[in-house]
Amino acid sequence: MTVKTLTTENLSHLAAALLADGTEVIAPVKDSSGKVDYRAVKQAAELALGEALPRKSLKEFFLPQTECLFYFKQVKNDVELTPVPTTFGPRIVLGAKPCDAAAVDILDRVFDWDYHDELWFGRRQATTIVTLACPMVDEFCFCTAVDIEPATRQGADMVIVPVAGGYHVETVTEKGEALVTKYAKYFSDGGKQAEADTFRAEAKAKVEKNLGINTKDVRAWLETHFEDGLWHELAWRCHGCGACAAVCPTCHCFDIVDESEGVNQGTRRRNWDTCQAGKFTLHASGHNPRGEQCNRCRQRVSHKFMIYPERFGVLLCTGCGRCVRACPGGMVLPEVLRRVNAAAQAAKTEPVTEGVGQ
Amino acid sequence: MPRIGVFICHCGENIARTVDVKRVAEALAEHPGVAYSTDYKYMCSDPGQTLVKQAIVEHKLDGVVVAACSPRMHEKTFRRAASSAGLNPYLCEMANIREHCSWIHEDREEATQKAIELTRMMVEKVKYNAPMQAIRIPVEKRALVIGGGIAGIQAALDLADGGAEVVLVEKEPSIGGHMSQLSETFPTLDCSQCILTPRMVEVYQHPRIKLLTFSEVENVEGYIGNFTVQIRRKARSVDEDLCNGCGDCIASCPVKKIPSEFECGLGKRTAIYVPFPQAVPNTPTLDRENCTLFKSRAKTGKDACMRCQKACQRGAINYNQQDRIEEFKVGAIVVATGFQLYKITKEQPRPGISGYGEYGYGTVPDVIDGLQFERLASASGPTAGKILRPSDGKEPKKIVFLQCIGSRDCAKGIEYCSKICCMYTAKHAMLYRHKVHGGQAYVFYMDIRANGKGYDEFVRRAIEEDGAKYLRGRVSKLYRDGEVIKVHGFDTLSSEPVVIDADMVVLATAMRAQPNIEALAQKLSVSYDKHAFLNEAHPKLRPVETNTAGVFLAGAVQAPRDIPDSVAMASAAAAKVLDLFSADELEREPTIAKVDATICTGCFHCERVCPYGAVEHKEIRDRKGNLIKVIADVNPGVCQGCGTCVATCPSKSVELQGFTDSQVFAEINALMG
Amino acid sequence: MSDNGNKQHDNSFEPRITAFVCTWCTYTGADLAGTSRLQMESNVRIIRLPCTGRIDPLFIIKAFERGADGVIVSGCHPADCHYTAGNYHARRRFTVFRELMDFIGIDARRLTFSWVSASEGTKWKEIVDETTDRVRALGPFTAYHNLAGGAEEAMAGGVQ
Amino acid sequence: MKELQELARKLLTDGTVGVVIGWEEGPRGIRPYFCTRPEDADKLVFTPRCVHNLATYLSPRRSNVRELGKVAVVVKGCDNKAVAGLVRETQLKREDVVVIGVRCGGVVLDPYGPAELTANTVADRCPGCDVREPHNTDHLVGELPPPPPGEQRTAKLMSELEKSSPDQRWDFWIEQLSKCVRCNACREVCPMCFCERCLADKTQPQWIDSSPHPRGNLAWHLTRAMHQAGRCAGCGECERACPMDIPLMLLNRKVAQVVADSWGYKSSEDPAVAAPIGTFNKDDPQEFIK
Repeated sequence: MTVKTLTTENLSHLAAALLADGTEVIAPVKDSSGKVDYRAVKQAAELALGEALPRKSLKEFFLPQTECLFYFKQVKNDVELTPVPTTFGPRIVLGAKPCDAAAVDILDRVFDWDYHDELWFGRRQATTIVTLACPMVDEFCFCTAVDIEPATRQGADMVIVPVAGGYHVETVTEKGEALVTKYAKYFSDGGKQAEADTFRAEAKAKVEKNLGINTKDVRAWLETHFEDGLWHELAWRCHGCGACAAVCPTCHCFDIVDESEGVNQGTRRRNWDTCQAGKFTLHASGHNPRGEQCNRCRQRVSHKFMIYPERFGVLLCTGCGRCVRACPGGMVLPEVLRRVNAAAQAAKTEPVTEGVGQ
Repeated sequence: MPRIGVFICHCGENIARTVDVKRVAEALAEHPGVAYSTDYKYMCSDPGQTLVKQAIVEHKLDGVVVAACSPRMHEKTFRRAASSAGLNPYLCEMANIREHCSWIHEDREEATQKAIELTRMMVEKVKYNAPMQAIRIPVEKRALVIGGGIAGIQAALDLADGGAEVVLVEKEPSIGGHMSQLSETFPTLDCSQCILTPRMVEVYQHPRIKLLTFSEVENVEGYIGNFTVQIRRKARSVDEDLCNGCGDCIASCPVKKIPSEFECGLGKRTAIYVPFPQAVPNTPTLDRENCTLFKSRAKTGKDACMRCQKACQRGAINYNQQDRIEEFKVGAIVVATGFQLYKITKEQPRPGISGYGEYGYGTVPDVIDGLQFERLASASGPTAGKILRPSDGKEPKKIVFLQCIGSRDCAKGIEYCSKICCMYTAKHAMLYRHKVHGGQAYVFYMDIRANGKGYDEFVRRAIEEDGAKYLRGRVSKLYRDGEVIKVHGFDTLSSEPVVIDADMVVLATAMRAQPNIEALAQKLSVSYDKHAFLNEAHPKLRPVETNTAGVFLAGAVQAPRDIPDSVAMASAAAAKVLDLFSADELEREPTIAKVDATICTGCFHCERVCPYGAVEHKEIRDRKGNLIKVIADVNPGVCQGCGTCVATCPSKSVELQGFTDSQVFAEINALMG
Repeated sequence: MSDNGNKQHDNSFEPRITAFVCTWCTYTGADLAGTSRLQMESNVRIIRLPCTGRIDPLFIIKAFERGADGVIVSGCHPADCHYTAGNYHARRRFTVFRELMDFIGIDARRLTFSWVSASEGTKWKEIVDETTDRVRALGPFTAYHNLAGGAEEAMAGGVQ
Repeated sequence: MKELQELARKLLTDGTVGVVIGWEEGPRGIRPYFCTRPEDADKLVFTPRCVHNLATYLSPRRSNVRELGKVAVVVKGCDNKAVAGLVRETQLKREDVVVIGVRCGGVVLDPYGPAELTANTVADRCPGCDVREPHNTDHLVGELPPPPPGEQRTAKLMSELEKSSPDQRWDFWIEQLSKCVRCNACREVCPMCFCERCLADKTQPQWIDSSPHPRGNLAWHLTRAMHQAGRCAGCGECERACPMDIPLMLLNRKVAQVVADSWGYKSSEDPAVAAPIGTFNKDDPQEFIK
């Protein structure tokens, strides 16, 4: 790990230099209505670091909401396939939220599980992620409750922490090192470790107040409460839309479709999908194993806090709180976790476990 | 992989002249899913069809596209051919590369490219065609004939004699129509009443004809073989079952000066009346508008007069009779509602045009129309067959006939020829000469159209034997001058102006569609032309059918017709109906809508737009009988296949067979690539 | 992709126009134009449907997606519908759709709605020629055709 | 508020209904509340932050709500138009639901934002509201507050857009619709989107590309707007639900305007008023048809 300092001014120069060198620069950008999104910037001035949480997470830069897998064309009685390239030009993310970078790391596991996803890893390889330590967005942040810190190094190639006059810089990976080496002139030696540590500690303490749960107990409760009134209660309010999944940094389910582009030709595409949609598990036979919204509400919580950790050893949640902010029905995941945690704690003392729903 | 056969027709030179048919066949041979592609001189010919049939068998085709003329021309031909080769007929489609391509483009390159694309679109469509079976529906072997003129009478008699039950509806108190008003008929000069009356009586007495006079069609629902019609029996104020037609009521009626409709205003009638002595049925009708009792009721609320009721020994007069609706199930409908005459007054029953100001709008005394002349010439008419001027009862010594009043006159809004006027004017000239010896008839004409059997000879006779003077030209104005009517005309053959001092002028007025015929046409879903004559299905090949299956036309409802034409049409329509009734069930194209019960949510947008009321509610229950949902269901007998429900259904839970979403999508998809 | 529909012997732009017509009036009217040998522009491809009531706005959207530069929708005159009312329902549907298309920024001149009866072969020719001229002047509808660029995207190999 | 709570308690206690759907103060602002026990009735609130249109929970697809038995629903006048829509389209029998109307003086844009109702915070459907007091309800509660402040922003934006060139409109919409991720929140919160299988989910054929690229998104939003013609209650839930802040009500309002201008139809609280699509007048305007 190399420690450096980067002035606010030099961060801007660094971005300009990267752009000049033909590197794609992705950063939080503000639109005319004041909403922030991660977007490829054309010039350094567009950078809006340290502003609000971007509406969507970083995942779309590795798993685009729609992407072409190949192009097909039927010629007489044959089919011609044209694959898409799986290597990509250099790209850097400047000022990502640490939780969003952590999400990418979490997802690396599933994309290298039963199948090594060339498109995901092609983009991963080409991308250097620089995160900006987060002071907490609002009271719906709960990263610390799901084993992530507001300035985590997970998933980042380099972390920058706001300090007086600029940023304290820590490289995490070789990609981070390479960046510092190549653009050494913008970095000054030595960091402001103490100031950075204080920032981290304060942010962590703040987030910890939002939610405190034992994720292992939550998982244990989920394992024994496949049927529970809680799921029904959630389903009353839940509209079954996919807003939560769309903004979620870790929801990664996709649908593969063949899209016609004319006679006997088209593209096979991969599109974002969500387990909250009724049609997600609809079988061709007409049977739907998750036919009701209560099944789907359970699926989302279970996948994040039981199934994924069971398979990959990490939670499928970064505590960013986007689902809470996006939900049109007022669903609040930390509230659900708090209730499940309370029930799980109670179950430890009571021999018979009670459901938490009405 | 589908195995489609593509057959490109040269249509002799019709297509091949502008479309490189070989290239089209070659291009289609390369198209995915095409197993066989060829071209031939005349696909619709016997060898052409054999080619299609053989290819279906040899190449195991599961779809056929014939690129030739319009499917409206030969779709049935090729579907039949496909069927005889063992392929479901609905797996055959046509690409229209003649009417929509070779005939409308000159550039060979463009036309060829377009032909390739049109054919490719149909190949893509046919890949999604599904085998279908014709729909079989039972036939109600009873026919409704609307209109009791000569056409309706003929149709009713032919149908009844052929074994069908008939309901004959006439809006007037008696059947007979215009023909009963005529004196003699061209070209034989036999007496109209003499040939018509026996037929009227035959209708009345026929065991299989139910005659409903003073009645109108209120509503029509259903479809070929299964119409339900509601007939409004207008209140006659006379009980038809009790009345024996003695006429005592008529004699007792104090209101005697109502202009008679039957006599075209030249005679008078009473308030309770039969329109003419030979009326069928002979039951009187009370004209409530002119009846003292009803006028008193309207004014004071009290009944007055009541003489007819007192006079009737059968107690048949019922002043409180109401209109009532009777319902009949019928399998076919013959529309024979006839025509009306162009009026010589300023006001016309049909809007848009007015009468002739230069002829005085009917205000000049002794300027009458042809039908009035018929009444004057009729032995049973107001003058007992003597030709006398309405104004003073004198015998006219000079009489001028003007042809084409309203007809063939774009300025007055009717561009068509009324067909009968040349003939009846010649007849009038002839009758006049026979009745008024020494009288002189003049006829102003545009040209003589006498194209029937014995017709031209008839006109020649009027000129050569009966001395009618025919003047080619039009009359610019006429006016009353003392005793005479000054008629200013122009003889275009001698190029001289002509002025005639006439005693009487007869205007040969045009035949026009009945007022409000549109309302009936809409009830029957039959289209009509801009003159409101109802449209036949095909001007040459299906002249008595309409585009609504099971509805047929007879007589002047379709276009101006003379008696022989009307009778021929009536018999043709009857034959068509009898043909329809010859089987217990009939087959229909299976182009109908179908609901997917699994996805229908039951919002019933489809029900709201269906013009036929074909959408019904269906309950879906689980195995225990609990109601799950109520969804839409299409009655295949009622659905006519317009597909409006499909475009309206938000979730696309309903499909139109033969024009499914998949088929249309495939056609659109073929636009590219 | 393919330049089918373009007059290949000529380099100028030739629009592709899709016509959705009812079988009873306009299709028959177009047949009559053929029988009358009325020469007209060759840019129109007719898709035959039973009634304008069957014509779904989705057809028009899909036609634009598939490369149409203009669209014609045509059926029976009011009161002439073979099915009595299909055209009245279509008229309401397309009243909304046309305004919506305009609002979204699709030039309304790319859309022609007409009533052409079975006897109006001449009117059909006029509709075809006029629409072709109008759309030819507007140029190719690349703004729509390039919206997804799925195939091109794959061929060019650039994703994100 | 007390009146509402008392009424809910009574309906739950005497077994008239199994659930009262209203609003509660949640962990993050106001949210829908499903009150099933009389003792919870005090949680029910009505404030200017009660934005959500609860009629959407009456759709037959909400099986988990249906489990709770007969439903009483709290509606504002605008929400009540959606109830009428559901009855009109036979998705709901009026006698199967107890409608509790609340007199309303307008709501804010964001149920999670500030509670104060001002010209800046007022929801777009409120200014000029003609149903502050709902009609055809089973119960009507609350005092009638003063009319909402401010003016409709969408109307202004719409007329600005209409004044711009087609190309500018196109660019505007393509930029907006490019943001769409097809999460379907707009559809799922809409009370009138009750189809068992949405057309957008139909795959044979796939009229609407399911891919969230501009082509698929445009086809989807055009179709949705078309399907809202004469049906949209104007509640604006689609726009509020959109995580990408696409101004969807612009489309719905445009369609509503066409429907009103062409055939004089306005969305109504009366289920007996016939919807304009599915009916016609022989003399409907047709200037655009040659």
